[in-house]
Amino acid sequence: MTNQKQDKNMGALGPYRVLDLTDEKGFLCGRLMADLGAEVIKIEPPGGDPGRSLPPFYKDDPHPEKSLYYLAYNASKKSITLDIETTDGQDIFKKLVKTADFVIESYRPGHMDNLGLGYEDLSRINPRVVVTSISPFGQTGPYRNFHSFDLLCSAMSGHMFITGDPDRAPLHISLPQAYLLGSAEALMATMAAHYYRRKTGLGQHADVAIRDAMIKTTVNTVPMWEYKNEITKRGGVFWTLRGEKQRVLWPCKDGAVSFGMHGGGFGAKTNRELVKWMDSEGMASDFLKTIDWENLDMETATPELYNELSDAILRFFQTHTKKELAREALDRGVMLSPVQTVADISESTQLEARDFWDEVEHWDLNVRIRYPGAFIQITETPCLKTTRAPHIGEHNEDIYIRELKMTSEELAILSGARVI
Amino acid sequence: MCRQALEGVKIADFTWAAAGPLTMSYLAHGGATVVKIESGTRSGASRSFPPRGGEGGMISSMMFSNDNSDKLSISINMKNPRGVEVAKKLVLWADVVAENFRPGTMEKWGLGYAELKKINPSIIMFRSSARGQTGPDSKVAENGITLQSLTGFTSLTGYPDKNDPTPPWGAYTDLTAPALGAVMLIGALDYRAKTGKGQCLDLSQLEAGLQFLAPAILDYHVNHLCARRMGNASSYGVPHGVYRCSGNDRWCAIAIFDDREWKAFCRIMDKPEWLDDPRFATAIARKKNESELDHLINEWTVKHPVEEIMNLLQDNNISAGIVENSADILNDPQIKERQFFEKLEHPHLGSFFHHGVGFRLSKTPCNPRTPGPILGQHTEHVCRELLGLGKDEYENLVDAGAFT
Amino acid sequence: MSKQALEGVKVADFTWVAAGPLTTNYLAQCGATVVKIESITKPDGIRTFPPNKDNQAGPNRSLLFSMENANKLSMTLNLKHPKGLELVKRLVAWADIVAENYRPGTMERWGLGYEDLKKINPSIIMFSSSAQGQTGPDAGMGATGITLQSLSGFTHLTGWPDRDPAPPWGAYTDLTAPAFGAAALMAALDYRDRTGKGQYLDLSQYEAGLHYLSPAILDYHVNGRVAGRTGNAQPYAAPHGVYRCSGEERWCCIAVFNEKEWTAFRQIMGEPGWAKEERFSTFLKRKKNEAELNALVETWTSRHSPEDVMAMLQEKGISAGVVKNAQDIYEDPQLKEREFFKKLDHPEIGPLSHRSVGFKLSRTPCGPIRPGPCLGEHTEQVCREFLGMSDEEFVDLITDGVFE
Amino acid sequence: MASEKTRDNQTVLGGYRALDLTDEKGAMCGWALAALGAEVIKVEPPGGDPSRSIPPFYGGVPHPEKSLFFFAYNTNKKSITLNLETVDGRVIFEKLVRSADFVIESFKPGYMEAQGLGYSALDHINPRIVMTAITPFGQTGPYRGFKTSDLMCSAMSGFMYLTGDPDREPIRISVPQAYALGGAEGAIATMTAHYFRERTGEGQYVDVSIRESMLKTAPYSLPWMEKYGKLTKRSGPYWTLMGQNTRVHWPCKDGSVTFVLPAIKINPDLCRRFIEWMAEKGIIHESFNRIDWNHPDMASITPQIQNELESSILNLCKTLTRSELMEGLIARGITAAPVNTMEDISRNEQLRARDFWEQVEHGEMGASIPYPGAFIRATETPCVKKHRAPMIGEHNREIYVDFLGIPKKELVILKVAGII
Repeated sequence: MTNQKQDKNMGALGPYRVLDLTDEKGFLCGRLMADLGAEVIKIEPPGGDPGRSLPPFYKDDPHPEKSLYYLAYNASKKSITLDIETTDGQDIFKKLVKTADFVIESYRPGHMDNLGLGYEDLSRINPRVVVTSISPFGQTGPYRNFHSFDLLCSAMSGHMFITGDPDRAPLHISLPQAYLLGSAEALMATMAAHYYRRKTGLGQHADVAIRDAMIKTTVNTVPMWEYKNEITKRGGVFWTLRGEKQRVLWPCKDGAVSFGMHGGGFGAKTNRELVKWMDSEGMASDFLKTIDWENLDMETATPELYNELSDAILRFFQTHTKKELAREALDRGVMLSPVQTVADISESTQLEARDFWDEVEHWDLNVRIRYPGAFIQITETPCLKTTRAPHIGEHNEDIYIRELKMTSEELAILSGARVI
Repeated sequence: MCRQALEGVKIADFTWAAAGPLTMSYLAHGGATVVKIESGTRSGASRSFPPRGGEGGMISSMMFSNDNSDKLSISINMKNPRGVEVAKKLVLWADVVAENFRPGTMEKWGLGYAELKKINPSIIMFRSSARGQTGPDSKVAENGITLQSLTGFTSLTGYPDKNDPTPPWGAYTDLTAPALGAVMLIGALDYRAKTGKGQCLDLSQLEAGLQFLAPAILDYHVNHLCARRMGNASSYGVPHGVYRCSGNDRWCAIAIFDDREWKAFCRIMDKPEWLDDPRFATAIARKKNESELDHLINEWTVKHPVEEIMNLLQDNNISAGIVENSADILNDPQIKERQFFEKLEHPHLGSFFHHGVGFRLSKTPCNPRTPGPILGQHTEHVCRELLGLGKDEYENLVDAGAFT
Repeated sequence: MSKQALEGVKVADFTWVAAGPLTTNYLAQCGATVVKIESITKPDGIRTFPPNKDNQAGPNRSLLFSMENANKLSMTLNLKHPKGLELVKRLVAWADIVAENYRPGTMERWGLGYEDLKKINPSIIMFSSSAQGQTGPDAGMGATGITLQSLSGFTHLTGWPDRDPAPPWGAYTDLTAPAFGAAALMAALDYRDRTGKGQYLDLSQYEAGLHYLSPAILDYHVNGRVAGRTGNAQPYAAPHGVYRCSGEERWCCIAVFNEKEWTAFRQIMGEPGWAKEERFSTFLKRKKNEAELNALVETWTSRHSPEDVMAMLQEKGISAGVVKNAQDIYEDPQLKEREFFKKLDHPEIGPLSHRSVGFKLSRTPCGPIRPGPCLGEHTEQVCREFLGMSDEEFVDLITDGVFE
Repeated sequence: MASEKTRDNQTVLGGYRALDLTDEKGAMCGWALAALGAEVIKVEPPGGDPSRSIPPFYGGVPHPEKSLFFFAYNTNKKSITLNLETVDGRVIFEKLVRSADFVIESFKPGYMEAQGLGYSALDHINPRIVMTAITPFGQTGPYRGFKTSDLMCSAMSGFMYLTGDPDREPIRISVPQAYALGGAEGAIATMTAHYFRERTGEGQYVDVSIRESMLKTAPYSLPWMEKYGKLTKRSGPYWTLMGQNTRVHWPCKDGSVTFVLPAIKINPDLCRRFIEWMAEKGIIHESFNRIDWNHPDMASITPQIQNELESSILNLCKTLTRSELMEGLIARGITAAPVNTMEDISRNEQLRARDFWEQVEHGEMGASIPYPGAFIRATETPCVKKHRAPMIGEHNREIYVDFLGIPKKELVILKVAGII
C-alpha cells in the first residue's frame, strides 16, 4: 500500500484509503484525513447524503450540491453512492474494505452489526482495518440508543448549563459544535489506532462518544462539584472561572472585547501593561499603579478590590473602538481580543499573511470560493490544498468501473435496484 | 344519455385498415360524430378478417366492429364525380378530415389539404401514414407487420440465444401511432374552437413509433450501444421473466427488483439457502447466473397453477401476473369488474364483446355504445340528417351512382 | 494491563496552561510516554488553577491540573542553567516528539527552535501550538482561550438575537485545537516511521478554530451574510431549544424534526388545544411562530422534571435531553457504565475523578491511569531510565541546581 | 388558470399548467402535454424521482441526472421537489393546484386520497382541474392494489402470450412498452377531459389502466376465442392470423426482412414475381414449373406447394443481403421492411430527409444529443422545440419563490426539513 512518489507531496496520510460512511456527526473527521492526504471515499446513500440539505446554501439556493455546510466538511473527498443495507451493497462494500485502511461511520450503535458489517465482520475481511464509530453516547451504556441532535450533546455535556445569561435558558453556540468536536475526537482515536496498527499489524475498533468529547468544555466545573459541591452556574459575561465572578466580556465603543483579569504570574504582565496603557491616557488611578500584580490572587481577592479594578478597566475600554483596542493590545502585549464576526475574520491580515485561505474552484457553479485552509502548517507533508466537495456519486466511475472493474451493465442492475 | 366529452365534434373519416380507424376510435368513444367514408369497391381488409359474418359487400368482421364501434358508415363511390361532391359536402360539414392512405391519394381525389381549406377554411386535416407525407420514402408501401420491423420493434423482440428475432404479434405500430395522433388531434380541435384556425397534421407512424423506443435510441446516439433483444430479461431486475406453470402453456410473469422482494421470494419458494448462495445472493450474481436461476425457478413454478403463483407472490407484494391468453382476458375478474368490454348486438355477428378505451372519465363516459357499422349503413342518415340534403336531392345522388 | 496504542511514543512536552497540555493529554491517555518539562521557579500556571485542595493554591493542589495532565511524567529543569539546556538536548535526542505552546520565538530564544532540534535529532517531530501561528504580523499576540474564542468568532455567535453575546463558557478554542494537533502529530509520526523524516508542525489555534465555523465563513464569502446569534434555534427543527422544567434551574432540550415526531409530541403533552391551532399546523408556521410555540411548550415542560421529559420523549423516539449541570454529569448513568471518570488517588489531593478521552479503542485501552504528576515527581526516573544517567551525574546535576 | 393567463397562440396548450407527479408509469403523459406547449411541472420527491435510476445512462455510469430513460420522457418539463407526505408539502401542493389545469399521478390507488389530495379534495380547490391517475389496473377492481412491473402489464394484456416461439416461453419487446403506452393513453384521456373542460368549465377525474391500454395489442385473438373458442397461440416467425400460419419473418445473409408470404390462391400474381426472381437466381422448385402462373388452376395448388413456395423463398433470402433483398422486394411491388436496429434507424434516410432528429443541448454535460423529434407535424401548432429534461428541483426557485412568493429564507427551511 506504500506507493507514494517522494517528489510530490501526498500529505502525511498519502498512502491510505478511508471509507467514510458518516453523516454530519462525523463529516469533519474524514475531511481532516483528506487534508492530511488520505484518499477519503464518502459513501452516500443513493440520492445523496441527508447532510446535503443542511444550510447555509450557495446563493441561498437549497440544492443538494449547494449546501455550504456539506461543501465545507466534505471538501477534498471523493463520493460514491451505495446502499449498504442491500446484499449487493454489502458485497461491494466488503470488496472496498479489502482495499481500505480506515472505515468511519456514524450510524446508530448496532446498525453496522445488524448489517453484518460490524467491526468483527470487517476485521475478518481485512484484519488491518481500523473502524471508527462516532455516536452521541458511544456504542455501549443505557443512553446508547438515545435520539440525538447536536444541541442535545452540548446540553448533556454540561457546557450549556454554564453558558448564557442567568435569567434565560442555557445556550449553545449558534453554529452547532458538538458533532464537530466529536469528529475531531474521532480523528484522534483513529490515528491512535492507526499508530498501533503500524506497530502490530492489527486493526481495531474505535468507539467515539460525541458527548464525552464535549465534556472537556466544562473545564473545572466538574471537579468544583466533586470537591466543593458547588454547581457552577451561568453568569452571562461574568464567569466563575477562578472561584469568584469575573467579567470576561467588556463593552467598548462599538462592540465588545474579551479580556480576562487573571491574577498571579499568569496575568501579571498583561495587567501591568494595561495599566501603563491606561496611564498613558490618564485613566490609571494611583491605586491601580501600585498593585503587586505578581501576588494578586483572584481566588482570594475581595469583591471590593475586584470591582474597583474592573470599573476602571470598563471605563477605559469604553473610550476605544474594537479595532483600536486590538491593535494597541497587540503592540503592548496585552491579552485581549475583539469579538469578531465572520466578516472581521475574513479581513484578517494575519490569516492573509499566513496564506490561510484556499481558493477552491467550483467549475459547476462557475465560481471560486475561499475556504479555511490547512488546519495545521506542516513542513514536510503540508496539508493538501482544499478541493471541491464531490457531487453525489461523482466517483462512481472511478471506483466501480476503473477500480473494481465492474461493467456498465452491472452498474445498470445496481442502479435499477437502487443499490447505487 | 349522459353528456360526452367530445360531443359536437364532427369528423369525416376516410381512414381504413387499423392505424387510422384506431385513432378515430378514441374520438368516437369520446362522443365525436365520426362518419366513416368507405366505398364498396375498397372497403378495407379489416372488414373481412375472420371471424366474420354477412355476405359480399355487407361483410362484417368482429375485429372491424371492434375497431369501428360508435362510428357511422357512408359508402361513396369516389370514382364518380357526384360521389366526390358528397365527400366535399362532408368536408364542409366536418371539423376534421382524417385519412391514412398512401401519401398522394387524397390529392388524386382533389381532397388535398389545399383543396379542403378552400372548401372549409378552418378544417383540420389529420393525416397518418407509414413514413410521413414528405421525404423520399413517403410513398413506399407499408403495412403494420412490416412497419414494426422498420421502426425497430422486431429487432428488439426475441430470444437472445437464437439467430433471429421474433416479430411481435400483430402490428405493434398500429397501437403506438393512434395513441399519439389522438392527443394532438384533440388539442387541435380545442385550438380550433378557441381561435377558429384549422391546420394540417402529418403523423408518420414510423416517427410516432420511435417515441416508444426513445431510451434505446438515445443509448445508441450517446453511448453507441445498439440495443438487442433479450427475451424477457430486464437490464436491472433479476429474476425477471416468464416461468412455466402446471397445465398446458401456462406461464407466470415474475419480476424482482430489490433485496426485499428477493428475500420474500426465496422464503415463498422455500429456498432460504439461496440467500447465502454465492450464485444468487446479490443481484449482480443473480444476473450472472440468470439462466441457471431461471431454470431453478421454473422447477418450482411448473409444479403449481399460475393463478396460485400469482396470488401467492402478490400477497407478498411481489410483481407477478398470468401471461394471459384470450380466454384468460375474457374471464379476467379485473376486466369484468371494470367493464372494459361492452357486449354489443351486431346485426350479422350477434352479441359479442367490444373493447373500450384504457381509461374512465368521471363525468363523461367513453364506453362503446354501438357496434361497428355495416357498410353504408348510415348513408342516408348522414346525407339527410347531417348534411341536410332533401329527399329528392339524396335520391338524385343515389340514382347518379354517387354511392356504392 | 493490555498494551496501549501509543506505547513507545516518546514526547518531550514543554506545553503549559490548556491548549498544549490538552493536546499531549491525548497522547498520554493512549499510552505515550509524555515528559512534562517545567521549572520549579515557573511551573505551569494551571498548577494553581481552582479548585485547589482546601482552597489553598500550591503546585500540586489543583484538581484541574491533575485531570489535564494525567498519565504524564513531570521533570523540572532550569533552562537558564547551561547544563539545563544540555539536559534538554539529551531529552530531544531521546524523544520522537517535542511539543510546546509558548508565545512564538520563545523556544528559539532558548536555542530550542526546530532548526536547533533537527541538529540534535534529525528525525524529530516538533509541534508548536500558538494563538495565531508562528508567522504573520500578529504571531506574537498574547492570548488566552477567553480572548481567542472572541477573535475566532465563537463569542459573536453565542447568545440571544436580542442581546449582546453571552460568551461560550470556558476557553472554547482550547478545546477545538488539541484533537487537531494530536491527530496531525500521529500522522507525522506515521510518515516518519515510513520515511525516516521528521518535520515541524505549526498549529494556529485561531485557524484550527475557524474549521469549526466553516459553513458560516463560506456563507459570508459566497452570500455576503454575516452569521449572527440565534439563541438555541436551528432552521431544521421546531420546536428546537431548551425548556425550563420543574425544580430550580432544571432544563431539558427538545428537538422535533418531522410530522411524525410532532404528532407524538402532541400526544405526550396530552393534545393541548393550542397545539392544534392553525398557527402551528405546518412546519413553516411552527417556525414562523416559534417564540409563541416555545413559550407554550415550556408551560408543559415546567410541570415535569427534565429527567421525566427526557424519558417520555426518548421513549417515543423524540430527541430530548437533560441540560446537565456538574452534579448531573457525575451521576450520569451512561458515563458510569462507560467508566468515563476514573477515580485516582492523588498524593496531595486524595481521591479524584479524572476524565477520559471521548473514545474507546477495542484492543488498546486508553484513559487516565495515574493522576497528574507532582512537580518534578519524575525527574530522577527520567534522568536515570530514559537518559541513562549515572547516580553520580544525577547527583552532580542536583547539586548544580539544574533541576530547579 | 388558463383563462387569466396570456395564451400562447403558437401551441395547443400554451399557458396551461400541469402538475406531473408520475414516475416511469405515466411519464409519457406529461411528456406529450409538454410537447403540446403546456408548462409541465414535474413534482419529484426530495432526492428525485425513482425513475431517474432506470438505465441506460449517459456514459454508462448510473447517475440520477444522467438516465437516458428519464431524459427521453421528461423533455420540456420543469422540476420541483416536494414531499407530499408532509402537511407543509400538502399545503404548497394545494396552492399549486389553484394555478394548475392538470394533475397527473401514478401512485398506487388510494395514495393521493390518503394524503388528502384525492380528486374530491382537488376539485374543491379548483373545480376546473383535470386529474389523471395512471395505474397498472385502474382505480377499481380486485387487481387495483397489485404490485406491478412493466413485464406484468404486458403479460396480462394478452400481447405476450402471442409473441414468441410455440415451444418456448412468451416474450415481450425488450424496450419495455406497457408504461409508455399507458402514458400515451393517459394523454388522450387527459386531452379528452380537457376538451370537455374548455367547453363546460368542468374538470373531471381520469382513471387510466395501463393494462387496458395494452389490451388492444391483441385484438384479433379475442374475437377468435369468443366466437370459436379457439386459442390463438404464438408461432415464432409466423403470424397466426386467421387460424393459419403465415410466415412474416425472413432471415437473409446479414439480418432479416419482414414481409407477408403471399398465398398462391389469393395473390398468384405476387407469387409469380417471386418465382421469376428465384428463376433468375437459379433457385426454383420443380413443382412450380408445372403451374401456369398466368392462369393458375387453383384446385391444383395444394398446401404442399404453398409450403414449397415458402421454403424456396427462404432459400432465396439466404443468398441475398438485406439491402439486395429489400431492393428486389420493392422492385416487385412487395410490401416489406428491413428488421431495423437502432443503428439502422439513426441512419435512415427518410428520417433525415424529414429532419426528424432534434438536437437537444445538455449544457451541464457539455453535450448535444439527437433526440427523436416531434411525434406529429402540425402546421399551425407544431410540437414545441425540445428542451432537455430538468435536473432535480431545477425550478424550485422559479416556482416557489418567483411564482408562489415563498421567501427564500423559508425555502431553505423547507429544504432542511425535508419538505422540498
